[in-house]
Amino acid sequence: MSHQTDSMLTLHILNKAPGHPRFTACLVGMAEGDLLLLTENAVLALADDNVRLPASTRALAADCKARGIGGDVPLVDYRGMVQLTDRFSRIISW
Amino acid sequence: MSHQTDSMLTLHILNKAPGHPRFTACLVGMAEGDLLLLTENAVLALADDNVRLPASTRALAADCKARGIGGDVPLVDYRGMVQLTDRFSRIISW
Amino acid sequence: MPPTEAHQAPGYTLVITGAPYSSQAPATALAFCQALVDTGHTCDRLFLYGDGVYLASALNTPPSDETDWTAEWQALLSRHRIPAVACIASCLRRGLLDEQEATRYERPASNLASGFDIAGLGEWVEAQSSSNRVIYFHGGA
Amino acid sequence: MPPTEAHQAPGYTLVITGAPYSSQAPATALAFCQALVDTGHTCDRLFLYGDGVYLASALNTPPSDETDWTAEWQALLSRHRIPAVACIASCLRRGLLDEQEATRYERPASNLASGFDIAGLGEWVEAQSSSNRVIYFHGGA
Amino acid sequence: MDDTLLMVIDRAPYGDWQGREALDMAFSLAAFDRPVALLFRGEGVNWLRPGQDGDAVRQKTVSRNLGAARMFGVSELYADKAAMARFGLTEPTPEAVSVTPDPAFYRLFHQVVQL
Amino acid sequence: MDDTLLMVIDRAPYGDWQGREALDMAFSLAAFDRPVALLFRGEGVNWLRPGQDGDAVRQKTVSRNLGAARMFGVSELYADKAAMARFGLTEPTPEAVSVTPDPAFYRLFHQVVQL
Repeated sequence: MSHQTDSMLTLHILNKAPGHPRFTACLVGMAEGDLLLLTENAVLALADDNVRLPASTRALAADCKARGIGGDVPLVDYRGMVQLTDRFSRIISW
Repeated sequence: MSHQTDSMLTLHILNKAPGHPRFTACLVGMAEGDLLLLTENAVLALADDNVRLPASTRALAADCKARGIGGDVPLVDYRGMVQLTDRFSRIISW
Repeated sequence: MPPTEAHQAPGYTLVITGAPYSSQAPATALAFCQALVDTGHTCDRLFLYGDGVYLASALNTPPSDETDWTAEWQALLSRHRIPAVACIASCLRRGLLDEQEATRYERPASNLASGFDIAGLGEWVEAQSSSNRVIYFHGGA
Repeated sequence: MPPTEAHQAPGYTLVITGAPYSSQAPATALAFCQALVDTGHTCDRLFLYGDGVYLASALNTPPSDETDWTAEWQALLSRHRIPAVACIASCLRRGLLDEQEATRYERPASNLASGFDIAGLGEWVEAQSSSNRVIYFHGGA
Repeated sequence: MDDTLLMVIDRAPYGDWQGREALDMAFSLAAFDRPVALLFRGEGVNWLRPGQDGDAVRQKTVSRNLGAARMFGVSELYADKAAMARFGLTEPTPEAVSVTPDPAFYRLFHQVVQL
Repeated sequence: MDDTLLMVIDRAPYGDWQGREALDMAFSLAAFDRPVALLFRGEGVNWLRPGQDGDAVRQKTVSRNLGAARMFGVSELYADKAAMARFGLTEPTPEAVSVTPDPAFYRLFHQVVQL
């Protein structure tokens, strides 16, 4: 794996439940090519009829497993999360 | 002043900002004759174009003053809040 | 506005579930409690639950130009002999210990402010029947 | 999945702003930090801010069948010699004191857990230039 | 309206401790033989989702606590019907009765408490 | 994109301490001569409302702190245009430049931090 970073692209780490105002603010703040990582209560968005997630969404496996959430986005473990933070030099925690 | 209580009517004390999920849940949970008391960040609803408040709304004066909020609902001070909690035997804090 | 006349006892139980400096709950409850006693009402007890137990820390040291909510509550509780109880389960998780719990769990210190006691949820259950009103002051988040 | 190769130092600064038992922030940060070191990365420092400072209380006493996040963090910090700093302004307001601050403010005890130091925001400012990544773990509310 | 206290849980599990601490309150009431009911509303309906495994985030699995609710004397469990549908929890759960949390529902209870 | 860190405040003042503590971070950066900007977004725009009086709730008036921002070296203040309109803050404030917090805006900054 190379260590090239996508200098303008942003990793958005979102841990808020879908009803939280910051959830929407995060989706609105995403640019094309950005990646969304759902953690903690944000993974409930995968089961929420009210939410439309961008194509480039990932979810933290442990948080999905705890909550019994399946869904059809790629899951990452904590090492995978480290890889993502390696790849993106711009990271916003919402 | 009499101490009669409106036994089925409810005083709803709401302290959440208008974007909080519980703000809407409170409005939906109100029956006719119930009274809404806005406290803390909930008084921002008085300045929020997105919010329609019921006619029977009061707001805590100190919280309005702190935030520079005017608005056209009757204000109550903390003694007025005590009076309201006297009058209603059913009280829900949201 | 004339002062509200008092009910006869039983009076009010106030429950605070929001922390100072993370929420306005202890501040709003303080002003409400002051208004209660100013109008001749009785505050039967203060009950701290969840993050509300942080109010009972003897170590809270806000800047000198900010309100010290713990000290303000201690003064009001003492002035009007209001019992204040912090829920033991909430306290243990959040690091609020009296001397007895500190000894029992072999912790290096205790930090419960004077005027507050640690007890179980039974105190809150008791309030359901013994107080005329139970009013909750939650965090805002 | 192969382990992520490590950058050369400088490494990561982790910032926790959510409290244990009110948020998942210390837990997620712990698992992330473990994954960092497992993949050969360096965690330059842990910085606790706002409600995050509650993690550093030596008095947190969760039930024996629940995870003790303070103890878990202490073990990880010690195992990998990671410095951990709690912001002094956040600490004072929230009743987290080391011996020096307890003496200075004439408080009856100190409660800062070993492995954590109290320092100013300068530590966080420093991280902006000395660490390659600064990752925030917030509360959920 | 009887003497029952309704405890409302509207926060999702695992992200914070509010739901657990609300449950502790409900169990305490029940332990003292006071009538108590639980309502899962909004994001709180995710307490009822099957297949939870709290070990994954090093917490206790909350649905297990819930299973014990009746044993502890919590007689009635309710779930917000619209929220259940929103979160894909369409099956009737064995634990909870689906309701609409409107004024008429709240008025069935002597007191309504949420943390 | 320069080296500037954007600190975002999206919580209303007085209800909690998050905005204050975000401001402290911004002032610290400025004290060390690091470039820093502030964005008030969503309910956070209420920080910019005229006529505040924190004494009423026994807190410091936050708008005063804000007035000192430039003096402390916080060079740029931005306000979410749509949120300003939503909360009736239509006048241009002397303190802040109205912007739309979209991806193009965030990309003007080296780092974006919110508490």
